[in-house]
Amino acid sequence: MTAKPKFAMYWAASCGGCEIAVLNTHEKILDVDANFDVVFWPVAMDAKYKDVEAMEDGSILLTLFNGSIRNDENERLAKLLRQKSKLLVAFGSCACEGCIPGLANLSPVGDIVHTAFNTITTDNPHGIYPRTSFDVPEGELHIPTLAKVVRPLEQVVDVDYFMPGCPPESHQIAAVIDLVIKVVKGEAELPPKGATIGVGDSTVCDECPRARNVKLIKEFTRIQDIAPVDPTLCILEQGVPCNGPATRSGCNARCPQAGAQCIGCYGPAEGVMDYGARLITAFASVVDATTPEEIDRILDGIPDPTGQVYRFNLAGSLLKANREAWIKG
Amino acid sequence: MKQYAYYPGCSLESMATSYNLSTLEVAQTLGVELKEIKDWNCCGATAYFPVDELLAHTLVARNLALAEKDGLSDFVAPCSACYKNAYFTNAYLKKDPDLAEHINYALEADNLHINGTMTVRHLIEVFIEDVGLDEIGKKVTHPLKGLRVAPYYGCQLLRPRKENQNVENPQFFENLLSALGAEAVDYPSKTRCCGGSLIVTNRKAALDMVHILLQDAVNRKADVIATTCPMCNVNLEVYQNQVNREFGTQYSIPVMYFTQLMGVALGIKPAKLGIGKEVVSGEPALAFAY
Amino acid sequence: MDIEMSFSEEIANVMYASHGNPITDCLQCGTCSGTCPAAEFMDHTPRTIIGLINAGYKDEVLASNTFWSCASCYHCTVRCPAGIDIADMMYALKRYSMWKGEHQEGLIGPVFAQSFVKMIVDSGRSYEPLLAPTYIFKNGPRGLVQEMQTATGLMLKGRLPLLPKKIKGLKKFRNMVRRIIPIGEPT
Amino acid sequence: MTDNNFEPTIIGFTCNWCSYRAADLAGTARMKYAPNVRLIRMMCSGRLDPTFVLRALSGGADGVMITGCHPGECHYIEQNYKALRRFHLLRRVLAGLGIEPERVKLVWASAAEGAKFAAETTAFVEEIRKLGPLGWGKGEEKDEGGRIKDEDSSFITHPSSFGEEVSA
Amino acid sequence: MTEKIGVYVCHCGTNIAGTVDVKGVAEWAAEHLKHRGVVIGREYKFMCSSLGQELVENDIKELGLTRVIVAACSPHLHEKTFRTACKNAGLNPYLCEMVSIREQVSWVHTDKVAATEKSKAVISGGVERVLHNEALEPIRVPIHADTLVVGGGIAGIQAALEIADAGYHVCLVEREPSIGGHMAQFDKTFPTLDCAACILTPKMVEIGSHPNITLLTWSEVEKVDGFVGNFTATIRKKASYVNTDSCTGCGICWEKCPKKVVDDVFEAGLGVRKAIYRPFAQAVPKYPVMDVENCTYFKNGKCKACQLFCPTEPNSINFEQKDEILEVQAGNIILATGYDLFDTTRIPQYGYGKLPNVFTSIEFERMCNAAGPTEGKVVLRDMKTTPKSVVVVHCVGSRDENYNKYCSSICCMQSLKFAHLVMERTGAEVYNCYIDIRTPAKDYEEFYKRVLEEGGHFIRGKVAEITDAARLPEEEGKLIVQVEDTLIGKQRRIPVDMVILSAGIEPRQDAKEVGKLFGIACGASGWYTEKHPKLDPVATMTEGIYIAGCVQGPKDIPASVAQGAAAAARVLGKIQQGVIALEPIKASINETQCSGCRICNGLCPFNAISFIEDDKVSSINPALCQGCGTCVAACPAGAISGTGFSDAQIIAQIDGLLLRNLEEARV
Ligand SMILES: Cc1cc2nc3c(=O)[nH]c(=O)nc-3n(C[C@H](O)[C@H](O)[C@H](O)COP(=O)(O)OP(=O)(O)OC[C@H]3O[C@@H](n4cnc5c(N)ncnc54)[C@H](O)[C@@H]3O)c2cc1C
Ligand SMILES: Cc1cc2nc3c(=O)[nH]c(=O)nc-3n(C[C@H](O)[C@H](O)[C@H](O)COP(=O)(O)OP(=O)(O)OC[C@H]3O[C@@H](n4cnc5c(N)ncnc54)[C@H](O)[C@@H]3O)c2cc1C
Ligand code: SF4
Ligand code: SF4
Ligand code: SF4
Ligand code: SF4
Ligand code: SF4
Ligand code: SF4
Ligand code: SF4
Ligand code: SF4
Repeated sequence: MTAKPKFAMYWAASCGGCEIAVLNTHEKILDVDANFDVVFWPVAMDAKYKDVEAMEDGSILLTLFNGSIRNDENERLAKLLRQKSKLLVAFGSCACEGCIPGLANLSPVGDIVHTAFNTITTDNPHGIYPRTSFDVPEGELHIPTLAKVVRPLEQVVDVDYFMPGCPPESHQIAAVIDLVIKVVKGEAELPPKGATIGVGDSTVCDECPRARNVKLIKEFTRIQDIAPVDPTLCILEQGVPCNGPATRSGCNARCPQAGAQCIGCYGPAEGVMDYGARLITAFASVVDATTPEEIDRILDGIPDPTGQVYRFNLAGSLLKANREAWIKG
Repeated sequence: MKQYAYYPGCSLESMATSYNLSTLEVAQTLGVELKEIKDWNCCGATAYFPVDELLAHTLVARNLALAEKDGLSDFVAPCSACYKNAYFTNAYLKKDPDLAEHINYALEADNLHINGTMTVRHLIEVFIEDVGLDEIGKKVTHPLKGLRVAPYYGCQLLRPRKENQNVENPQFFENLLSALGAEAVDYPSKTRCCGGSLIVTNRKAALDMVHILLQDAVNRKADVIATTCPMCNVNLEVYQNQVNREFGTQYSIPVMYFTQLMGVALGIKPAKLGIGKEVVSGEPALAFAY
Repeated sequence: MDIEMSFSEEIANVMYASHGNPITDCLQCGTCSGTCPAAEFMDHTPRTIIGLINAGYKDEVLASNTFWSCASCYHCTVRCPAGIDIADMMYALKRYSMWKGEHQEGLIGPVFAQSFVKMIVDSGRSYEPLLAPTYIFKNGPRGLVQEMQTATGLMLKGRLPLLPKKIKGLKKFRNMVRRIIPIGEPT
Repeated sequence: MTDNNFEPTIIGFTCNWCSYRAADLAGTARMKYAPNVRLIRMMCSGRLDPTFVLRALSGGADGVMITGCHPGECHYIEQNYKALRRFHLLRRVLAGLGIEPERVKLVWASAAEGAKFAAETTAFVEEIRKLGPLGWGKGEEKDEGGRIKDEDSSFITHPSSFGEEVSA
Repeated sequence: MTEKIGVYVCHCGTNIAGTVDVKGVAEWAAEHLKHRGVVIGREYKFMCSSLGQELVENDIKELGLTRVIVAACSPHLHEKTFRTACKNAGLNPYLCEMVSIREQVSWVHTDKVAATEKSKAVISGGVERVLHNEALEPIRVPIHADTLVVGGGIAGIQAALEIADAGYHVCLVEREPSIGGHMAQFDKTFPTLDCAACILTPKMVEIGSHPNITLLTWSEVEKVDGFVGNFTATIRKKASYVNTDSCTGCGICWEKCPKKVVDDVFEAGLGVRKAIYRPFAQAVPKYPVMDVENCTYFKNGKCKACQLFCPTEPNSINFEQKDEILEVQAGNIILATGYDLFDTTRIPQYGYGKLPNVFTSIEFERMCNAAGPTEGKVVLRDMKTTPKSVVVVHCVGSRDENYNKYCSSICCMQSLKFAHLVMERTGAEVYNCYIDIRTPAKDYEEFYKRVLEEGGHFIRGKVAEITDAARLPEEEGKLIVQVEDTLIGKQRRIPVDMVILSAGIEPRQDAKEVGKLFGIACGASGWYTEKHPKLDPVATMTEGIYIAGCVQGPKDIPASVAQGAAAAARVLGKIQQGVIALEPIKASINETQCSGCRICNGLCPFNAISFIEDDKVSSINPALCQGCGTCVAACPAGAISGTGFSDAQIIAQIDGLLLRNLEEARV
């Protein structure tokens, strides 16, 4: 019997939901164990960075990298795992496009540190801030230092595949694992490099069962402010900005099915360069007005347009960050 | 019950006391609560604008600001000239932040500030729009049956154009008169100017203008001319003598405030409406109401 | 750029800015003059005045009694097919001529306007008997007699108050006015 | 910050039927305007995808000028209204990203308004000059792998404004 | 495959070379854009000359160029020239792009360095864009030989006859019971004063009997599907309750009908008709229609006099008739739905509707018509008194910010005609109050002169008001017209017996909705927008839809006829071609990627986008798409792409303009 191919998974700047989603594949997780040799997965087993460093380049077949690049440790590991892996998958929204951690790009990193260590919610009477290096008798200690902006994996290293979702749906993860196992067995071929996997071809509306018509919106509002909500009619048509039309399908329209608007975690559709731009144009297209005043009145119904269109994508967008964060960092 | 910021204007304290009296009486009968603005100032009628436009707007704005300070939002003027001034200053303030800034700077010296929350209307509009003709009709106890009234709108009530108003052939005054049971005369000069602002500065022109108004009313066999403005009223009434002298005519047609006619129809005692203070007595025309 | 301002631009500038004041759009159609109830008493009709302004005849315009004869009835304004606020323009001309101190001899208008404003600035209210002396003699002796008769009649009917009124917060009121026009320092 | 030597780079989107022709007309009439604007011809202002604006801004442009036919005069009937709606929402999003919304300007110019086109262009260049450089182009230089270079991801160590540790 | 791009920079004499270092630019392109595929950078004195074009052609053949950039004047001038040159050399013309360095660089800038640098950027943008251009072929669609004409006024009549005479079939749809339009209401027509009926009736009769014309009166178009070459119109033929197969138009039914109705349409309210009626004697077709709103039988179930007296066998009155829905195929459509008269009650100071002897222009036309309600006599509202003095008011509702800003262009001449007719028929004094007299066509000024010679009075001044309030004894019982006579600077009051308001003309009240049916737009004043106001006044932005007559703007009969004929000529040209080549600048939807969100569905003004319910995807009809690109920019799923204006092309051009292509090699 030949040696099992090696598998790794790493958690950079993210919430950990992606790891849970992998475990949520239930018995599928046994297939991973059966088919792979898990060499590095800090959340599940003990391993040292130096063990990885010692591995031969390209010796890991598959690495699922979740989380975005927030600090130098994230970046170091990204580069290390790239070097050691044949297939590096940006796993989950954070790795693909920055996700919620990416919203930190709305503020300069100095402000973020300041908020964390010196506002009324923090008990820090002497105004003490952490240092990134500190001399102790044993030598110099380092803690990771923050980069000026959060970056998705692709902005740091070459990525083979992208698997969006916050987190990716377990059935999609299972499908991808199945596929890789088949490839290993020579029963299937890998998709072309750079592909987005574990997703549908279209956008969330494609999987959304709600009925839709030509849309003419005179008033944008929040879902809690409409009563009663029509459970069968497109949410956007009811005046609630739903990100479904611009968001990659694959989740089975979870949110709209559950009665809430899509907030966009699966990211842009194939070939789309900037997710926010697509939503701007989608929402603006259904605004039913021709005068600047009336247009403004209707748009006032979207109180935080930037957050609305970039909740999951800011770091991966064309502009990547707020100007202040970008220039000053 | 809604309160209105009542701006009587200078004339209602002097030449037009009967307008003030009848206004307050009628308002009370109709349940319209008029709250006089405290320590209001003269709005300048038409005489400010030739001197300084900004000052003119500021003086008007002071009254609006006082009303705002009282927590009121409906500004009511019985004088058409005051109404026109207040209406436009208010409108300009709302659409021109520059002007608002200038004016607020001046108002500050009087501890006042204006936010532009006011709606400005003429008294007759308030009666018609807020009380309603049906309601007024229901309260009429002494219909003015057979009384031929020339409804004189004058100019400042209508012009310059306020929103989409019909400025050439409005009908609301006629409708009010009908509700009172009177017969509204088709009065050709109802929106023609009476020359009020010229009576001091160009007497000859003003008398000519008054003459035409009287002539049209008499030709149309009106028993009385009804007005919505103290200036028009004084011009048409007090100067009849001078017109007669100038043009060799014999006009003697009573001129009454629309509120006086309303009062009579609502059964209010003539004396309470200031009837009797006219130079050309209205009593013969209103005889049936006594 | 030091291009001299044309007379029509000068006048447009003294008109309330938000109207746009397109006085150069005048078609010379005569609707304003055909409408004007005071036209007969003007030496130039309103249309002619606009024509003179646009042609730059400043002296003729300032010497004219037209704008002092305007009754501010706005009838011309609402009818003008070019959207010109002619009545407002008449006010602008009054202001302009008082500002330049140039107007026809013997007119009551300028004197009246000034004394009226003075009175209001002094008291906050207007009062007819106080105004009378400033202009009453301009109408000649016959006018004076007529005026006295009219006034007496009103007095008898209780329609002329004997004393002028003043507003209460006069000092602050005057401070407010001071922020707009010079009326002398507070004493 | 006003840099006197700062020459803004501006991308202009013009519609084939009106504003591009207005630009042509400005040329035929030899009107002069600032050379900082580089034009792209589209069939209609309705073609304007916000992506284009973001791409221009993130790629080194300091401002973007969008031009189309006057409301009611669109060659395709009403598509410029759609451009107007997008423009309004886009500006809101840009403001949220800390970018002065004035960096994106919408101008209606008919094919006859060469003078307007020239004047608006020059005025816009001056407005952008006042705002200063946007500063996005540089940050995106890529290394061979199409990634941001290391030196750009300047790591934070000790911002001078941070408090020093106080020994207990 | 590696692309080979040729860059050609034109001197345009000194037009470009005077401000731009042309040689430097060409060399720069060859060197610095080499890695982008530029294999040659040339400069030439006059690129558009035949030698310049040969340069391009030879390079294509000899160097095997696969893309071409010409940096010269505006593409609006010479894009076609260079694309044709490419085509001649065997290169798909859409692989050639022009960039403007004349109109947009050398002519508008003075700083040579800046102009040269900008030229480089512009060329770089062009190079990046052309790399993404696709080889395209024009779309060819066949043309259905039938034509639909909507509106049977003089413009529509003319258009229908021209096409029918050329041997092609026409379907003419008219809303009223008869064709003829406004012209049928007139008595005389300016400037020659021919009798309207004498010149119009023969044409109407020809329409009625032409073998190539299907006439559908009392009908309206409800829906239009399809596109140029292949429209399908859904037409509602309203029930007339008269069986036209048997009806002979004898007139007994309307003679016997007991119900009189004021005729507000044809007689402008001056005359009456019956509940079953034919609007006028020369009507085409000759059959009456029943007005169910007013018919006694439809109202209370009794009467049927018409049926009782109808002499035909079988009886021609059919109370059971229903509206018919017809479908008509057509390759082209001409809209000639005309105008409405300005509603003079909107100007209360002119007293129309209140002062009886104030008349509108159309009322006066009917009064002058020998077949009209007064049999051609000019009389006051009492229908008997002859006026002794008349004022004709010009520009009523026209040239006025408060109403219509435009000049209605016909009312000056029509007012002169009225002055003439009044004088001819009554000998009354006539005053024309005008702002300007506009007589800009052949023999029009001569007509003005004639009216002056006949003794017409002319007062230059827009009428301020009309009143019946007399001030002087001579004004008693008269209408007083108050106006400034601007030539003498005096306000005048002219007492007269009668006033005629020369009302302006307005777009049809439903013009906007009707326009929408056909996918065409109204301009600011409400008239339909032509493709080009001077050079293509009868075509519209929608291929295959033409406009003629007053729908396009105010005009008189000669101009309406000219446009009717012009529209017909355009249509005949199309029919002769048999097929039409459409620019391949089109949008299309990738069905797999489309989620059916329907965001794009409301965006296309040409109704090119439809939703396929079964597949839950949207789809674009390429023949209807005009290529504006709005939907491409709108699709949130990125499912719509455009040929000739793709995202890739524009993004690449942006990058190129910003010179982002210089640092790295990405070919
Ligand atoms: C008072 C007056 C006098 C004039 N005198 C003269 C003159 O002497 N000489 C001169 O040259 N010009 C004159 N004109 C101008 C002349 O009337 C127009 O130039 C001419 O009639 C325009 O013809 P048309 O076919 O464009 O429109 P119209 O005559 O208005 O015809 C349009 C037709 O379309 C029909 N229609 C409308 N909507 C629909 C629809 N949705 N579906 C189907 N059918 C529809 C209408 O019923 C009508 O039959 C005069 C105009 C006026 C107002
Ligand atoms: C100063 C001026 C400014 C104008 N501006 C405008 C404007 O801004 N907008 C507008 O709409 N209109 C304008 N016009 C009107 C416009 O010029 C005409 O409407 C238009 O040019 C008419 O075109 P045409 O083809 O009928 O005649 P023309 O332009 O005169 O063309 C006739 C052609 O026939 C040739 N020719 C003559 N006799 C013979 C022959 N026997 N054999 C062979 N060839 C012959 C001539 O050489 C000429 O090339 C303007 C006119 C003038 C005078
Ligand atoms: S609810 Fe949201 S996801 Fe569903 S159809 Fe509407 S926009 Fe699309
Ligand atoms: S009405 Fe208007 S356009 Fe006509 S003359 Fe007077 S100002 Fe000029
Ligand atoms: S506002 Fe003056 S100019 Fe105009 S009509 Fe009235 S009086 Fe005449
Ligand atoms: S459709 Fe309008 S905005 Fe678009 S190109 Fe045409 S004219 Fe310009
Ligand atoms: S049935 Fe109707 S149409 Fe026939 S005659 Fe009677 S009223 Fe006239
Ligand atoms: S044609 Fe004559 S009457 Fe008609 S709007 Fe034009 S100028 Fe006035
Ligand atoms: S906008 Fe795009 S995804 Fe939505 S229906 Fe249209 S083509 Fe399909
Ligand atoms: S590109 Fe324009 S014309 Fe074509 S389908 Fe889209 S919106 Fe319609």
